[in-house]
Amino acid sequence: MDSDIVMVDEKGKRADGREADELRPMKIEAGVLPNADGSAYLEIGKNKVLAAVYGPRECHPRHLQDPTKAIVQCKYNMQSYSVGDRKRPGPDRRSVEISKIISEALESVILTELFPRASIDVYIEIMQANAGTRCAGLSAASVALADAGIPMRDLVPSVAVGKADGKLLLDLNKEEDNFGEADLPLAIIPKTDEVVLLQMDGHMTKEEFDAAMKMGVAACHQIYEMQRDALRRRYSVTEEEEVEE
Amino acid sequence: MDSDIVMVDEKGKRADGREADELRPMKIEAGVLPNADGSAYLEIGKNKVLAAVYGPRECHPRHLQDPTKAIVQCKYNMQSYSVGDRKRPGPDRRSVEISKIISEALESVILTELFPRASIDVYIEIMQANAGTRCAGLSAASVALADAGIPMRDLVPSVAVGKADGKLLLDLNKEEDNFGEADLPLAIIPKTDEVVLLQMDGHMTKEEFDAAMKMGVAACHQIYEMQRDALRRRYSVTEEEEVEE
Amino acid sequence: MDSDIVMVDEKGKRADGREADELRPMKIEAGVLPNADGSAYLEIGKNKVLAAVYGPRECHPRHLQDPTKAIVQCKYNMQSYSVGDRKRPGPDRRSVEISKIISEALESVILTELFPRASIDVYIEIMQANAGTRCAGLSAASVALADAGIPMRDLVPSVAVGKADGKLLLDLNKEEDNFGEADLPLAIIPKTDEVVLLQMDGHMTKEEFDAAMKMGVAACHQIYEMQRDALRRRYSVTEEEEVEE
Amino acid sequence: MSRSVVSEIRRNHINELLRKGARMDGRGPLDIREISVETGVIDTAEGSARVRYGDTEVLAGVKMAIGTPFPDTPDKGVLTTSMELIPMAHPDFESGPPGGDAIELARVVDRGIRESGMVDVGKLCISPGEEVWMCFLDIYAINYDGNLFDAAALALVAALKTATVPASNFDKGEDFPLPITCLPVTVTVAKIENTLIVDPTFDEEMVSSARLTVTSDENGDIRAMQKGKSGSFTVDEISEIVDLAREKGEGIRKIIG
Amino acid sequence: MSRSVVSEIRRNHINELLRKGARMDGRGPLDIREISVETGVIDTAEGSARVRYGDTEVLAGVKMAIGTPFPDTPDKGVLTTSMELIPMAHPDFESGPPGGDAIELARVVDRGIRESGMVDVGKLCISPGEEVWMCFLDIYAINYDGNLFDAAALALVAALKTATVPASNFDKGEDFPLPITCLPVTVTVAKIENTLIVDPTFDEEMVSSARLTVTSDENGDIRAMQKGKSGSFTVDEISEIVDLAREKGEGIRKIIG
Amino acid sequence: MSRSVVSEIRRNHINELLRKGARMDGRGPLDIREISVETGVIDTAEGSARVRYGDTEVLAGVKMAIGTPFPDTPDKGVLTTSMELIPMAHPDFESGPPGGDAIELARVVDRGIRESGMVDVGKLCISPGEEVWMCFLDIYAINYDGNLFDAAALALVAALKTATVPASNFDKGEDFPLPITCLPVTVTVAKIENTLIVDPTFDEEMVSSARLTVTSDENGDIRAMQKGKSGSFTVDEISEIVDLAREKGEGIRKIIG
Repeated sequence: MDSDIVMVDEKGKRADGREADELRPMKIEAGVLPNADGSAYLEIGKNKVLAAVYGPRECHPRHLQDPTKAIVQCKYNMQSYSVGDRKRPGPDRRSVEISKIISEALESVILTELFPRASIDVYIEIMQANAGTRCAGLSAASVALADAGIPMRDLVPSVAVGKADGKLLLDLNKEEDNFGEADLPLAIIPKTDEVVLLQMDGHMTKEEFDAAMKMGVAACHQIYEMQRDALRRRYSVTEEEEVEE
Repeated sequence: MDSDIVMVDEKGKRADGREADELRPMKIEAGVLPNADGSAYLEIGKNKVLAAVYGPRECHPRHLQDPTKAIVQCKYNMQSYSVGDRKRPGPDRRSVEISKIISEALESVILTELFPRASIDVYIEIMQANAGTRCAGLSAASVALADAGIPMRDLVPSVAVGKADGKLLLDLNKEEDNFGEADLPLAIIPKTDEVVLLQMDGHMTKEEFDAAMKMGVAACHQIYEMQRDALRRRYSVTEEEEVEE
Repeated sequence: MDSDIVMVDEKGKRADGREADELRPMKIEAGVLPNADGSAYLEIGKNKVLAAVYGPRECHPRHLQDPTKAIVQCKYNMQSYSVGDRKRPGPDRRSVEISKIISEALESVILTELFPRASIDVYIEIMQANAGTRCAGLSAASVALADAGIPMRDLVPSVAVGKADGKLLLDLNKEEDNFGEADLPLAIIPKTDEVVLLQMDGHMTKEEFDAAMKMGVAACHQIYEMQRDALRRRYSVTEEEEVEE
Repeated sequence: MSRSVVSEIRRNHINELLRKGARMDGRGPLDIREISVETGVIDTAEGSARVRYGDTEVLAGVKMAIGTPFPDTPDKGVLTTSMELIPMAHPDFESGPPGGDAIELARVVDRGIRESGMVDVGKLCISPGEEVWMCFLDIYAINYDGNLFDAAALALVAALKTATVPASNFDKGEDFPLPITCLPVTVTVAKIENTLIVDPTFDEEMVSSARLTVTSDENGDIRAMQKGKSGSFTVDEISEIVDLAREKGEGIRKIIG
Repeated sequence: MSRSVVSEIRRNHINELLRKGARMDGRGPLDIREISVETGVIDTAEGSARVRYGDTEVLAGVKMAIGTPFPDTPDKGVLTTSMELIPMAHPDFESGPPGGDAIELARVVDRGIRESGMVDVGKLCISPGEEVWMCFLDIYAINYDGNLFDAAALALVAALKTATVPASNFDKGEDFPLPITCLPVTVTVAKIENTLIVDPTFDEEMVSSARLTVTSDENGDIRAMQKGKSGSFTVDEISEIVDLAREKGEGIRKIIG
Repeated sequence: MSRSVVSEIRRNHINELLRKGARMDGRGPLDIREISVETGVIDTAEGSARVRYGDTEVLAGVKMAIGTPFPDTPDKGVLTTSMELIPMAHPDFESGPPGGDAIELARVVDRGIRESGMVDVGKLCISPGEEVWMCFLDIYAINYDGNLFDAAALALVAALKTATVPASNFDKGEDFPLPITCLPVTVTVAKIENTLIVDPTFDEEMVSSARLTVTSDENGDIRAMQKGKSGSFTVDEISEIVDLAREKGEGIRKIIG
């Protein structure tokens, strides 16, 4: 809000050199953890995120079991050193909320009815945070679910659209976010463009909102390609390994 | 204890105009909450109290079940804004003790042996507090139990007798309580005058104590009438409603 | 580490008059608590310790049950007034660790396979602490187990060997411990000299370590005699009582 | 909010009615239940309100005290929002610290207040870096029959709007009204099969696949949103919901305006 | 104190004996078990006592430190009482934070001390509003065979009576005895069928329908009371119990006097 | 680390192999798995390292802030070590506060660092009694396949060795490297039947009867030890393990040296 801070220069470039609708550099690797049934490592900008999936397995505690379908339990956790001031270990209100909305978003694509009474447990660890960790975590988690062989309707790419300096900017980094005027994280099912996660805070007109949704959906499709690449690489590596044996 | 504070004037009147043995203005309404099996709202002086009853229902957690009778579980809770300095949400040692003695007092009149293994859950919420909330809560709770149709031997009216300025005063308000020398909350079964709740702290001679008990028992009978009126009103209203349909 | 503090004088005597390899005065009494299945009271120097055993009994919580053997659950607890600055009641990280290693040491001698699914619960209360409470607690606990009639391969005497002023000193008291350079608590099975508890912190050369182990094992045998005396006294008293009846 | 299951018969009934544009309680899909707002109900609070949306009832209270500001906002008062789903309000609610549902509710309501700048926290500074007003915004669900988001948000907005800063109690001059800049209003829309309905009841929430909560201001601008449940919305549906929320919000604002 | 059940046979036996005025351990209804009091048992505490009522055994310790007073009593020391029902003391006691029974015990014992003014907290002020003595009064049940109220109260009174304020440890002048004004004594009476008994054992507590705990002072005045359990007393029974408590209290006071 | 049970067949296989001096993964009894150490992996930490012992993977990060020293060490910085066994790392690990295993791990790793004097805490004093550097040493198990003790200790040592004190962020002059005096290395030996093996895998831990963890310094002196599990060691075995730990430790020290 401080007018001395310029988020976008006269040529439309952001401080880190990106265009308004450009994602930060991104990297996804599937199958990085030996113990988990599925896993993924994701970097976007300075965010570093691990996701692991265990399940379908026995639901614990039992009273949460659903006789008609599997439940999806996501735990989003920020590691203590992932942020500027050390974060006290353990869940806080923010991480409880994020875990809940990520669980709901993932449940929307998992064929949970195939596994009555089971639990599908998704763990997201934020090793290094730089704005956009819930979207990064969700994008990684859906790759980890695919890596675990959990039957899904589709992957779930996720990204946030921000507003700073009165302009819509894709995928804010921390510096931009600190001076941003609005933030709109979303996640979609790419095959149908259905929205499965959506939050907003800040200040947007209806017109800005509609434009932001458009920008976000388009970027999700880009992330979707990277998610699929990661799984293809994982799959081909596995094949090679199997051939070698 | 400060001698400048006068609790009772030369004519025997208290600062709020009451006689020594006079209750604060009181109002009880039964059946105020749609979801609960029974409920009551009670005001006495500046106290505002809600009581709700759920049950008899399955006892949870199970290890508390009694195969010979229902258990009575009361939770007394002060809402955060009900007192001068904001109260942190959640149970503290005081509310744990009060919940326990109210549960015991209510259990004395409920025909618990009719509902083996069940739980009768009583919730008391103090919306606004001005001395005497435990008695107000218990008086409200027994009306809520009756409203829920729980079989009982009798209602349980409750009030505190205090001592201030060396005099016994019924139903102290907060200002009196702050300078009081003793407080004696009690509750009775009016049909038999049995005492089912009794506490005391402060300083009383045996003679004062005996007189205080007498004053308290008499006042309980007054409250009993108001409890019964509330239930009569509730019942007649319901009848009218049923006739209208 | 302060060179003005002299731990051992020119004649090899310690400030409290002990030789380097001398235990503090020690006293053990078995069967001191009526309710527990077995119990013991132990004093060593200024330490005062109670140990009680309940079991074998039903294991609670159930998910800890082992179908092949009893589990041994020890809770070591420092009472709030047992130390210089009041200790907050309840378990802290230190007591959790100590409870764990004492449980393991006791499990090594108990014939747990005789009691599948059961729990053997050992409670150690430190009433007064003056360095060496974990060893005192373990020594007392094994007497309490024997008093409870739990089948065991042997008792488990325990003591710590310290290093202060560059010298190995048996069974440090608090003053010595405050200026000590190393501490090595251990516990053995006297019949075979097997080591079942061992910790060390500080700084020791390999030679010092080997010598310290030797000193500790020898002292454990002394404690073993006192443990057996306590049980003999307990047994003979009981016999006398029975004769008297 | 999770343990209850609506019977298959009731579910079918709700669905069939909605296909004809009707609801169990006689409302049309886009109708809001009767709203009642009472303010100043708690003498011990600096501001308070009791709000009913049909059988859903919520109590909100504002308490204020003096405290130290956060280091990164040394000249601003502090807002802290909590929501309790007390077991009195519904057979499914249990005693204990707030669970996921209560935390989400508190955070969504809080964002609506905070992001709209409703409370001018800059005017709640007493001495920069040292003393500011701390505002504790506590909400209790008293009876739950769906749509706690909107009832809680409205109760809190009404409590804040009528709150007084108790400066004289703390020897900080005269009491003054809590400085308010605008009135954000929250509207929740649920999706049942392919129908959007406003202000869902408990049974409707159970049957619905997704929910979208939108907070808008006097200008019709959006201040906060939260999608919930494991169903999805199309982008068009979302745009439609936002318009609905802005329109319905204007009506609700008049009640407390 | 809640899980245990006394067998029907034992219950009948207790009842039958009492109808003849007798008790399992040979006492008459109004007899107290042998009481033993040892003080100064914990060197690390400022005051301590180990008290036995028959097989019931309790340990109390007083620790003191310097802290800030409560704002509303700036010139008074602070008393904080806790009670732990450690699992060592009884097969029904479990590890974990204090439950309802332990909290009630601590609060009732605390009220007896506090309301009698036993500790002259006005003399525990070092610097008004800044530094006062904090007294932590911690009680541990070591073996539980009924009537923890009286044993805990007596242990704490004995520990306080023999406590020393450790002023020299904190560079606040010389140590001095904790200032004591009186000796409140607590007596508990239980009701089994229609008989009142003093100092109930565990089995008697299980069989009894109600309990009344009364704390009285040297003048025979009442300082605190607490009725417990789901049974009732008549007004006459209560008056009788109060007289009993005052009379029995005098005898107990002599033990620690 | 407690719920898992290794099948009887696997147990027998491990035992039989070991009697022939072999292990499931081809190692000899005294061989350590391939170790990899990456430092500086977390930009937001003052120091960090990711360490793998075969499939066991651990992440350690150091965060620093200014705080007040403990009263008894007014001129020394403060070290606080925590270890989290996050459920990502193993199917047996559960969410929630650290249990006994995690607490023991953190305390043993902490003692190795603390007792060796690795971090010169005397150089972390800013103003005696008032301001010192607080070092939060946080370790996360990422994938657990046995021997977390050694992996966690090595990750933390590597993170500390490469850590920078962020003085400039706090206006306390220029950043400087965390003052390090030595490199303690931790080696764990497990006992299966009567064979000692170094660096046990998860399956080997399950089958083993006892474990001894030894931290030694550059001079081959012992700085910390911890025996674990309900089996026993002879005095001779312990002496042998200490020698092994000193020897293996030297090799590991070279990796991070």
